[in-house]
Amino acid sequence: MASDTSAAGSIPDNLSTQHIIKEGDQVILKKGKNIKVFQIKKRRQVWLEKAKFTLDGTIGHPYGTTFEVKNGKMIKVEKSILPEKEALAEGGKDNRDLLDQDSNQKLTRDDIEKMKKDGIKGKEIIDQLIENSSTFQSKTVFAQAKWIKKKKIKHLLEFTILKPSARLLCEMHHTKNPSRICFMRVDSLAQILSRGNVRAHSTVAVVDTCMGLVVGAVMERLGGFGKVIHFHQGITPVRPAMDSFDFPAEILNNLYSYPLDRVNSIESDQTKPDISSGTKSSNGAACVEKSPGEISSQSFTEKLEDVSTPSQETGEDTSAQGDTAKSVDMSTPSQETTSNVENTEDGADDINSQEIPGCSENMEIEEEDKPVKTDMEQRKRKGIDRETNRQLREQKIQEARDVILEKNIDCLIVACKFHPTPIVLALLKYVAPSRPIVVFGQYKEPILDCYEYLRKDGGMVNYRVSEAWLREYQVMEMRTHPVISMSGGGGYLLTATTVAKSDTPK
Amino acid sequence: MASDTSAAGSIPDNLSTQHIIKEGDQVILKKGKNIKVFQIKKRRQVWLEKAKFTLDGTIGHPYGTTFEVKNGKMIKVEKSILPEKEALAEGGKDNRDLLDQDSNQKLTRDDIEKMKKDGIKGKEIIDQLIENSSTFQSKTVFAQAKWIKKKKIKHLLEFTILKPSARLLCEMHHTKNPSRICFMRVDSLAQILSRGNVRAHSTVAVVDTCMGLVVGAVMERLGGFGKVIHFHQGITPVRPAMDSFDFPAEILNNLYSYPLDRVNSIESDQTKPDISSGTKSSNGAACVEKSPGEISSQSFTEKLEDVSTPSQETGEDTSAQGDTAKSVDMSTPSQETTSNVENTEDGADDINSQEIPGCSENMEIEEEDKPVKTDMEQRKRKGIDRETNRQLREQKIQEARDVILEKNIDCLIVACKFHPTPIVLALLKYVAPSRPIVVFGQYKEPILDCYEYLRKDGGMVNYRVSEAWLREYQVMEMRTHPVISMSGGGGYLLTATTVAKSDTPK
Amino acid sequence: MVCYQNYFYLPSYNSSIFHTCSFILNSKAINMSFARYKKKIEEGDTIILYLGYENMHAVTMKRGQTFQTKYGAMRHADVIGMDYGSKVQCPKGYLYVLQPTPDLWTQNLPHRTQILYATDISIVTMQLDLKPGSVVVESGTGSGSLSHSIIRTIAPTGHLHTFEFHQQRAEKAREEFWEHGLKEYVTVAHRDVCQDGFDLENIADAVFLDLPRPWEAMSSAKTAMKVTGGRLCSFSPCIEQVQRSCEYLRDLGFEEVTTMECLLRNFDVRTVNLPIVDMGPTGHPSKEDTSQNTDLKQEVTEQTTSQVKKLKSGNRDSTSQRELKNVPPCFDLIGKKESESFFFKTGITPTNMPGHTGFLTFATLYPS
Amino acid sequence: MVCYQNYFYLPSYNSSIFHTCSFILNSKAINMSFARYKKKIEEGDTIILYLGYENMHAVTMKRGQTFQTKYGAMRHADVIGMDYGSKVQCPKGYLYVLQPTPDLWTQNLPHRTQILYATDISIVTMQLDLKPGSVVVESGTGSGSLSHSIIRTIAPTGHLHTFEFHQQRAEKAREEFWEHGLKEYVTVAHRDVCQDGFDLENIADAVFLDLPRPWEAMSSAKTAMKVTGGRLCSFSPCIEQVQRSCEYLRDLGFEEVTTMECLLRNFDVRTVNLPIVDMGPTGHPSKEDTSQNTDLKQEVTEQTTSQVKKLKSGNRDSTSQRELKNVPPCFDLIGKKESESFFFKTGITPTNMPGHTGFLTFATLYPS
Repeated sequence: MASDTSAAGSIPDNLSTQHIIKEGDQVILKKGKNIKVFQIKKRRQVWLEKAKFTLDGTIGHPYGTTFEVKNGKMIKVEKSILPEKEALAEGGKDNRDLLDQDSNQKLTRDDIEKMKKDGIKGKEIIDQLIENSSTFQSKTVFAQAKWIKKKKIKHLLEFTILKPSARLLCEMHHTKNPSRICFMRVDSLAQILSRGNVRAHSTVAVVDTCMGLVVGAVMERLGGFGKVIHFHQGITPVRPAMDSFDFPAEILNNLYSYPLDRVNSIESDQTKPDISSGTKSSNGAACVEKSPGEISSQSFTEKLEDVSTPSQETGEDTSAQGDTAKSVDMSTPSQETTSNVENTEDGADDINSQEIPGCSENMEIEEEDKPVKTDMEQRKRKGIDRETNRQLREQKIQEARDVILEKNIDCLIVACKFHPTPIVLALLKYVAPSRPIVVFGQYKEPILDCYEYLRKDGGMVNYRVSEAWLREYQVMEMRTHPVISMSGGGGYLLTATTVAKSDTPK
Repeated sequence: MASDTSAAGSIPDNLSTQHIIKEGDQVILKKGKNIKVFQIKKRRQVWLEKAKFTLDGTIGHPYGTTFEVKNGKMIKVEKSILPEKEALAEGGKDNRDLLDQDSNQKLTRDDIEKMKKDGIKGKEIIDQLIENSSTFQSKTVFAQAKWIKKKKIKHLLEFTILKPSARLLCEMHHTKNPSRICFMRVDSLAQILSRGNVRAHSTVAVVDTCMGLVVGAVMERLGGFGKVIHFHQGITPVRPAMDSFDFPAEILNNLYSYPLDRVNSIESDQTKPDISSGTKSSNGAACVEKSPGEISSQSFTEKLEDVSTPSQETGEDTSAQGDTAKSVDMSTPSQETTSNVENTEDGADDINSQEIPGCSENMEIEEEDKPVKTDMEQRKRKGIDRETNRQLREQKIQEARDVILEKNIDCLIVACKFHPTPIVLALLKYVAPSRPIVVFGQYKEPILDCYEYLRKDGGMVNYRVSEAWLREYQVMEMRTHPVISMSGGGGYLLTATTVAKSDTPK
Repeated sequence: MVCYQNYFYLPSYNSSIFHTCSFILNSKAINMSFARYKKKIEEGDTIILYLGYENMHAVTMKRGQTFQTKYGAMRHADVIGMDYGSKVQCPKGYLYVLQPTPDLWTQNLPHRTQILYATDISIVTMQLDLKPGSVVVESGTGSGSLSHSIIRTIAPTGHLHTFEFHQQRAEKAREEFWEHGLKEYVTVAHRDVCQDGFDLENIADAVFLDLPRPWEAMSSAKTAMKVTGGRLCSFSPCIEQVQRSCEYLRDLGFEEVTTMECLLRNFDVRTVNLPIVDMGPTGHPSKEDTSQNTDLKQEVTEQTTSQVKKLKSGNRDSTSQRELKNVPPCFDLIGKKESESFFFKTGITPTNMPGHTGFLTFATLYPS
Repeated sequence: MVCYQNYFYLPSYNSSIFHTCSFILNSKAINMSFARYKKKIEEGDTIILYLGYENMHAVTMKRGQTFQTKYGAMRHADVIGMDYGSKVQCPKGYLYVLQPTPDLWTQNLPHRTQILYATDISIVTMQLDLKPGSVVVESGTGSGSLSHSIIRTIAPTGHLHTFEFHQQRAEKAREEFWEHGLKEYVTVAHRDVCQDGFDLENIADAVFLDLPRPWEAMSSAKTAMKVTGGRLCSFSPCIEQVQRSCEYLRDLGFEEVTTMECLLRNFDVRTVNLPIVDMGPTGHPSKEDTSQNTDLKQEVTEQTTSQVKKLKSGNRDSTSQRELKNVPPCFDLIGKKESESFFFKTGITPTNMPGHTGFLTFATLYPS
């Protein structure tokens, strides 16, 4: 067949280098809903799903390959064509004769652990489990399938290696540490990008305290065309989620950073000395005093500055949001807290981080030896002294400032843990007319407040305040239904379109 | 088979008198989602779905019978066993060859109207429509079925006559005038009753400005056992929705009424003269001044008092809620209102009331000649002078007061257009310990406020603030999916359980 | 497998298995804590110990017994005689003793099967038009979660006929109804209604089906319904059951066949302290600023630099006092803004909530 | 019926039907208002007239033409040369001229079929991992709603191959892409892919199917996908299509087959004035009142009697001034309570909203 455009790719771009797993790559290990980023590093042990193994075996294989852990190594899995279809034993009719007992399974937990240590494959373990189950044969066919699926998830250590993407990274962080990304669900991120009309050749301003996830997603959509200005908290931007995207240098070159605490002085000309750190930490201290939940992220930033050890994935962080929210509402602590919701959240987070004990360890590994790609990394090289660092930073800030002062920003995205209203009001004037702005928030009230102030401020049309509702379905023969557990909320969005403010009519 | 209990009804209670449609009954006419209450009155014309007809033909038939309008009369429809299955013509494969045209139907609107006036049955009209459609044969089978269904709904004047119930009346009011029942969706009413543990032998206090719908639903659940105290606005209770239930006198005897403007003086002993009307109307006036949307309901009450013509079903009322909500938020009226949501509501209401032009007329008919059942009706009899009326009312109020002062209310339900917090705080002390309270509201914020004050006040446990989400499905072969249009909100609920407040431990 | 087709009506059972049962029942006093509200806790009452939100226990009172809570031991004897709703001091905290309602029971009952929860129960009760006097047929009984609510609503003049194909469960349910003082409102049968039908004719106002193959019971359900008609509900977790059920119901002449789902989202009411970012000192604004509303921005940021130190020592009251003077002049209706924080109340939505319980299919049988 | 299997690539078509087409196209200037942001409106640009929320029109600028709005006539010539985002005064009101985005186009495009709306489009774009450089295959083109968004995201280095079995629609879509300056990013084919396949091999990163029988195109879709794998999405309004699609996808070796639905609930932000009821004068409280918090009640009600008359004349400002003094002493964070009203901001949920658009089924093809 014919194709007349250059980009249509009629050349079957077979396994070009970018599709092959290489040492140094940031990769995603995916097992069902469990997603985790690692850097490929030879002979380095990683911990995941209670197993310890190296990733060496994945090198040279294409992305999208599935591996099984065997004897601490990653072995490629040869897939059968029908992975979901199982040969099921003849099942019972219903469960009327099943009696509740604890001893339906003859294999003990120790037996299973021993098999795993002996390097027995997951498939064989499951066969053993079936053989040793006294109730399996009398289960219905569907119950059998469900049972096998459950056991597979539990005992089969199979991981698919994928290239990081906005979708996968958002899902990962939303599962593992939602409070760090303001509980931004993947459909909210999708809407931010679409309603913000993020596309190549745009200049996008992003206020992001979501670990740089939104910055990364925007850069993915720009594909190296256009500019991103990251308005960040603190002296230097911290965006581990963006780092996981593994962007090449040519894409990173489009990224500018501007500190939030210098927004009010964008218009003033002088290149100030870096006194803002003083302001910043007093602000931080006030934060800490009033909301203990902020401590972790604050101390995290400071740690980065002083110790240069970005071990940001500590378990305590996951409950930060919960603590913030709880701060005031403790009037009757003993008997009644109605804290179920928040507690559930925290509980879930804790379980997650406990289940994967290698979490912080691995992230550390991953960060430490990353090739010199991000400006954050560059600063860490020991040879560069602090003053050079500061000057370099200042120069970059001035570059960002020049872009901002063109007042031709194509899209403003605010997705941060701060109250959005003052931020939006401060940055709006740098956005060109007839452009979208998008404000994301975990709570509804600040979004309503922002809407009210923008309406008063004028200069925009086509406002919309919305909340999305995302539902997944299990689609299986005779078992099709919405998934039993769903997310209660993915955040709130305000979008609007700028117009020329003082334009003379006609 | 055997049954050992008296109530198990092994006597097949065939068509006992209560199952037969009689003159004077309040009945529901149901055509799909269109539900309307009428009183059966011989030779009285009713207007519905653009048709004018008498209900005489329904008398003597059992409830649940379906009738078709023919020549202005109700004729019983003999149902086929398979009402939903249609013999469909051979259909086309898909719509690739259909061109968009206006002239696919050869019959004009006038032709159809003429056929209807000539008394031609709906079934025949639809056959004519099929014959005169140039595209019907090339539609797919499913498109044909959909088309026929649409035409049936439009042209077949078939109504099923049903006994009023809380479910049907709530659905009716929620469709026709949701603002009058605080946008209470049927699932919210269901939850109010369940979470309030409303059951026989209970004493239930209901603050209801929802036309008495909640009072009626509670009385249905008490079934004549127990007591209901209706805390109402104004001097006398107005509850047309409750009147539609057509309760027999023995059930109405359990209903007590107490004016909200005397709640603060429940504990004080004296039987005051009825000066509260002064206070009330000044309160009313303030309301009117501040929110134009309140005018209609206020004037409605006054009309009742002065003119005794309860024509409360006027079209204008349906937009009352919308107006209230819009009152302040008009800063930039010309270009931007974001009023789509509210406008849609109003629009929908308007369409509804326009579609059924007989709406107010019929309700008037219905109210005017109702047999002497409710105290409201009794007062209207011309022979009774105002002073007797007042004394009678006062005596009833004192009876209600006696019930309240027992401080043994089993359930408090607040479902009204007022801010719930002061009301709940004022009435809580009359509720026995270990009893549920239920606060319903159209808006979330007052419910949160009420929760906060109750938490401060103490004396309760097991709080829950919730919102429900109701979704209907279309289940048809190859066309199963959630219904395309859904309700965006059914209201918010706060529930809690009272405990003994100053109980000495152990 | 053999299916027991016998009926075991409570007053007349005498098979050996029920001797055991009777023995258990006799060892406990029959109480009325479920049937009506009462003031005081009596021996034999099943009560709800409320320790906290979703931290409750259903306990049947028996002198001499002790219940262990996270606040320490609670002797039944100490509680018997107390008013319902009382606060009970335990060694390490306090709890409340509540009278059970069907809702509380549903939250605390021993699970023998998947159960229907409160939201679905409320919809079923409403959509089946249940009220005192209704005669209801239910299958299966399961753990009795819905049954308790049905009985609550149809008592004292209605009756529930409930069917369960699992013998243990039928017996256990019967025992519970007895213990809860509900025996006169309910008949429990151990029976496979799909195979053997309900064997009831023209007595039911409403039928509820929670079966894996509900269509197998629908014809018999129709027979059980009153000649004056009635309502039917079928609860199914998956859409395939719904599809087939709707088809069967229509074929059987049921009308108004509708399927719905209801999910409850709980809000955790919290005060949130959202930090207001420090955007630094204002420089000399170089150009015209067309925005009319820079008041707010300036207000916020200027306060920041001057008041940071005060804030550290200030307690809530002095802060909010000062706040009243410095508040932006606009008529603000959401929360409270201080120099560095926006305080507001919000209803936090749960990270995870039940996304599906089941589809509820309702249908009306009109008199033929 | 005959299905045209020819491809009509824009640069090379020469059948008679496309002469008409070319004629139309040539009569209009080709503009870039869709491809990139620009400052000024030029002749030939398609622009969005914004009259109010959900009251917009897409109009292609042509000197000499006039567009009628509810605010009166607007001459195109007056608008050409203006900046995008400008306010335009019409005889009876004003409007804004906006540059189109795919989102705005979706809201204002001429419907030739059911279309995908913004929320689903955003999910599809994200879940298919689209970005500049992606090669996408789409069927059917329909009204081009999704197509515009796909092109927006994959430009300037990607390409969309879109297929439509309805000839008129294929031509119209092609014409629109041309007019919108997007021709280099898209190839429109009139073709029944269910019958004849895509005839593409190993070029696509992503495939989107919106077909009544999507499974008929799935095998060919797999062939079209790159050997390095990719993502597929199938949009289906009903569950039966989803059930069959999932089965086919799994049989074809697709993995991570997931189905989801996303609904957007818009909030109408309003200030609500909820009346506070008058509960009458307080009598002599007879007994001990154990509540610690009667302040509020008394405050509210006592204000009522004394201040009713003042309120009638008081405007907002004087009211809120007084309010600051009489406000209950507690630290209130929701709205503002006056003697007779509780004012607060709320997001009103719509009475009716879209309850279903379609199910989105996604699947991954991993390299084999």
